[in-house]
Amino acid sequence: MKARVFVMPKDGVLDPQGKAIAHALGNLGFSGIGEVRQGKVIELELHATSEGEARAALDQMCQKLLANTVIESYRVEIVG
Amino acid sequence: MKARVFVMPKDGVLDPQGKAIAHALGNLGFSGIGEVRQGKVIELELHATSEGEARAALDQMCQKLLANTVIESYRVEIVG
Amino acid sequence: MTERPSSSERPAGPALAAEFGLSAEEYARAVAIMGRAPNITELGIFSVMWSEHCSYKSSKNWLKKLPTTGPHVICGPGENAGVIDIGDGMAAIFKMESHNHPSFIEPYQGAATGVGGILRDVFTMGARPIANLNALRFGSPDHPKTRHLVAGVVAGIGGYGNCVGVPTVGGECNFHPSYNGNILVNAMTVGIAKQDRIFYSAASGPGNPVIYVGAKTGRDGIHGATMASAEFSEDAEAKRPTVQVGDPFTEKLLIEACLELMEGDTIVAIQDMGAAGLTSASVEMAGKGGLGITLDLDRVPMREPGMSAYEVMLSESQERMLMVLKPGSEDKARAVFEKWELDFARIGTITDTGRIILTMQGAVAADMPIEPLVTQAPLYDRTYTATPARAELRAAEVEAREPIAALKTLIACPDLASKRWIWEQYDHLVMGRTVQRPGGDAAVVALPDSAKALALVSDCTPRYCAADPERGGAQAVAETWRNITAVGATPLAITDNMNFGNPERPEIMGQFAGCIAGMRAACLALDYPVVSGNVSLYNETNGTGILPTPVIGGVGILADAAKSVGLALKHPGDTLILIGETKGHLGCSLYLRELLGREDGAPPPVDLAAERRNGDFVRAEIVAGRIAACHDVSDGGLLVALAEMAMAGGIGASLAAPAGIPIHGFLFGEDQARYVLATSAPEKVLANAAAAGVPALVLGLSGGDQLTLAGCGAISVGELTQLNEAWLPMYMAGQTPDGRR
Amino acid sequence: MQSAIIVFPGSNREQDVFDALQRASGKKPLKVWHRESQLPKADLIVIPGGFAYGDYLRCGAMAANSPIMREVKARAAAGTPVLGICNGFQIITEAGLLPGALLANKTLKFHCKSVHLRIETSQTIFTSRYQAGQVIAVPVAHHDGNYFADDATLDRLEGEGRVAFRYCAPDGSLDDASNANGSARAIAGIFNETKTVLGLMPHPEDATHPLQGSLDGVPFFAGLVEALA
Ligand SMILES: Nc1ncnc2c1ncn2[C@@H]1O[C@H](COP(=O)(O)OP(=O)(O)O)[C@@H](O)[C@H]1O
Ligand SMILES: [Mg+2]
Repeated sequence: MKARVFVMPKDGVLDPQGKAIAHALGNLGFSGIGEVRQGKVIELELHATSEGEARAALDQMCQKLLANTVIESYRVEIVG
Repeated sequence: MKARVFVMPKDGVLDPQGKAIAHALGNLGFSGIGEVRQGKVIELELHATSEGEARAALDQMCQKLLANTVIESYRVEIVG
Repeated sequence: MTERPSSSERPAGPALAAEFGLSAEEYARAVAIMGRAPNITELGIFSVMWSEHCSYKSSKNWLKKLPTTGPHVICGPGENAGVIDIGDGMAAIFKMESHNHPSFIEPYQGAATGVGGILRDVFTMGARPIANLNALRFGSPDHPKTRHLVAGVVAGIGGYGNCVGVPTVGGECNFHPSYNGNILVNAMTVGIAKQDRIFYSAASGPGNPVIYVGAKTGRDGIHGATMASAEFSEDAEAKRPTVQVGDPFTEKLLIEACLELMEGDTIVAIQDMGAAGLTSASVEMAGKGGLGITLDLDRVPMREPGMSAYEVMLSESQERMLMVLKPGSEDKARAVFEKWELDFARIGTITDTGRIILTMQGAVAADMPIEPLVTQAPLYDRTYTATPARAELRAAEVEAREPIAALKTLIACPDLASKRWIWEQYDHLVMGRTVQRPGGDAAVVALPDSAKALALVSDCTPRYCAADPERGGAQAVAETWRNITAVGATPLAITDNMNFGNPERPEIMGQFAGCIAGMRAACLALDYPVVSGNVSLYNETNGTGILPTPVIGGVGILADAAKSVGLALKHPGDTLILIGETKGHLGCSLYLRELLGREDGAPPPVDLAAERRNGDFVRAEIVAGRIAACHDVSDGGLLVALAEMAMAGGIGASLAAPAGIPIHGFLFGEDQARYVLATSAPEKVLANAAAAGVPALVLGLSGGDQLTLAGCGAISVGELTQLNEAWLPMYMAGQTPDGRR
Repeated sequence: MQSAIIVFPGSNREQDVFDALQRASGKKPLKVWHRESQLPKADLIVIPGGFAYGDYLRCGAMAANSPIMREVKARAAAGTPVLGICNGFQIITEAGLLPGALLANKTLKFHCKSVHLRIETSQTIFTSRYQAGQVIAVPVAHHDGNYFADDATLDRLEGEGRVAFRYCAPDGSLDDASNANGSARAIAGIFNETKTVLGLMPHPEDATHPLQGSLDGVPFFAGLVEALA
């Protein structure tokens, strides 16, 4: 099974990368750019017999390793 | 308009982070993990009158700044 | 997305050979050696082994002229890195290498993998790397690509060096339009080893296992070695291979694993897989031992499925090494690499056949004789025309500008502006032994468990080399010698990185030949041999060559690390003494270029006898403890040198006006073999100078918070510092110092 | 004092702190490879600087999940002092021994330089040889040293006297320019509740020898040796 995990900075947590991107886009002449946030996406193949099983495992992976819930939130997507 | 840009290492390009994550997940006892690739996701608000206009602008942004097309590929998603 | 030509399906032949960079004559020679047309894998092997990068076919005849021996040389050019004796049974092992083309295409990864590659050349010989340096040359700051390239290259060097935990202690960074389409990224690594624990690359013992360790092989950088040997054209973008990505974490593990294994007695020979990867590693190891080798390519750890023999042999995946082990030591070695979680695979055997035989999926993928592959590599005596001599420029022919205003311009110009923005991105302190940090003349790194230290520097003045290659070559060597002397160390040996344009053009070969002649003279006069180096040719874009840039990396030694001095003025009231003769030579000076927009005239002559006499005197005074601060006089001349000493120490100085020569020549001339000393014992220093026949002139005293020039006004050290520090950060932030974009 | 330095794949300042501890205590610290199942008895556990696991994914995240960290946490809970320097701070924070997180520097760049730190308390085993309010000069070398915690946590840290060091100007005042990585409230190092665990980004170990240009880290290690002798 293939899955995607999105890890984003939580609201209220500073996102210097996002800010830098917004700034750089402005400098490049792109106007009308609002808030920019940068996060991570992790694509992985995993062995699971059902989507439910996969989701449970992915949730565990996020809690233990992939996200730091002090500063980040995560979302899991099963691709197929 | 809100959009999401996904930037991933191109196929065939070494992804040391993905490799390390796969390894760490294995050490944590998650079995059956196949290939892992890590990329970036950039969420942004932009001003555009149509989806087409937004896509054209985002494509420019990716080419110029958000992706390093020598080693990365990108994909754009309009969220709404 | 796969534009890669599926070369495995292409018929090998003259057309493909040409595409691989072999000339018709070279292809014919390959066919003669094989006695048949080589297949694609064999052709690939010929093409990389005979590329400029691996064969040195245009430069070899010239490199032979460099002095490579001396009482402390343990191993000169020919191995992965040079080795010198630093006493107490210890050796310093070092080399410099270019990653110019890859860094232009992908600055972060290009520079990062450059650092990784040179580290491997050093630890493959058994040395623990203790310092990195980097010599960078970018195009004009106004060129649209420059900012992006600086940002990427610096981040890449830092990203790799910081992670592996080797301090990046020095380097240089210049800007010139000749590098607009072809930047230079030269990286140097210095390591130390016990003299009885040095490892070489010549295989021995037919039957011994050939072991692959490190990272897996992917389709990275196939034909990188031939890319480094071809001129850039605008369509380079389309041709580029999969860019190599560095993995400094794996490199760190590889360093630790290799050094751990090297403590035991298991390795016969070891060699990194650098440019041309498994091909050059296996051919060179077997070739140097006069032996043969068989490799079972199915056993090579691969990152991607479906790789052909051609791809496996030409891959430039990073962080890989090839070893020949003693019989029966495989298990011991495997345990070490497994501890460090690295791939370890026996992929072949050393044989006595003199042939390299590759098998894959049960078939022979290549079978070729090694000896002719190495000894019959093409060698060119390329025609050259000497660079025409330029007229000397007398100071009286050069417009005099108001000195303080001129100083303000110079101190803030791209070449002289502080490079703090760069070196603060490099961990220059890890390992805890950095005694003189970046920003001075030479870096000083203390040796573990010893009072000694090494002094390290890289230098070159390309505008001198372009104007007069012979003087420029000598000057580059002399300046590194002087920088090492200025911290109180004794210069021992150099490595070099010869960056030039297209050698098929006679004027470029003329530059090469001239620089070699100058380097040779300086090395001989200063007892300062070349122990390793690298050549990078075809640094051209659309027919425009770079300035000839023979970068010199120098290594010296201090018996007592605590005796080293820096350039920072230490206390008020010290006497400032200029050592060396000043004629006011303004030809090719930065004053001429930055204030008057001219780059004409001959560069300053290099009097090697004076160089040696003055340097030996300065070093002796430093070691005797009489010198509080010392700085050599180079780019920008005397007033810039004094300003740099004042800024570093946060202490001003007041200087008397000179007599006898035009003041702009005195203050901004770039005469060689000069130093400024700060001392509280001026009588003794002056007496010793007189006794040694060394010209010495009292300039004035340190103190206050201004740099004051009798009759010409003053400037505060704070203002100088502000000007000197502002340029690079402002530039990188996309601004000009007056706030405009 | 016997100290143990935990070495992860990618640690790179273990020798720096080894040397500093040896100079201060006269005793060689133990280096413990992260896969050793037994953590030897020690008066002080040190997690050194570096790039454990390449700092891939998130600085310190993979090392924090390493089995030996369970043992370190157990020792810390039982009162054994733990010191995390730089990458070590990131690791013990990821492991939950300290609150908050370390984000990328506000410049988004690695920086290596000397900084000034203000000692916020002298009432701990790590800072007893300093005076509160004293300013010391030590190096930093990191890319992700921007300390973050929510306001409630920051208030609690301050209320409980758990801020160890702040980045400051040479005169001890706080300003944006001195807080180069952008840390919340200029925090450079924090303690756990019992002040037996310290995490800090700067490198006092690289200011303990005359050739290193500053000796301001000497009291740090001397104080530890005195407290844990
Ligand atoms: N300009 C030079 N001066 C002296 N020695 C050189 C020079 N260029 C290359 N060499 C030597 O030739 C050998 C091959 O160099 P190179 O191909 O760069 O080595 P590697 O493949 O190990 O990186 C090395 O021993 C190197 O020191
Ligand atoms: Mg090599």
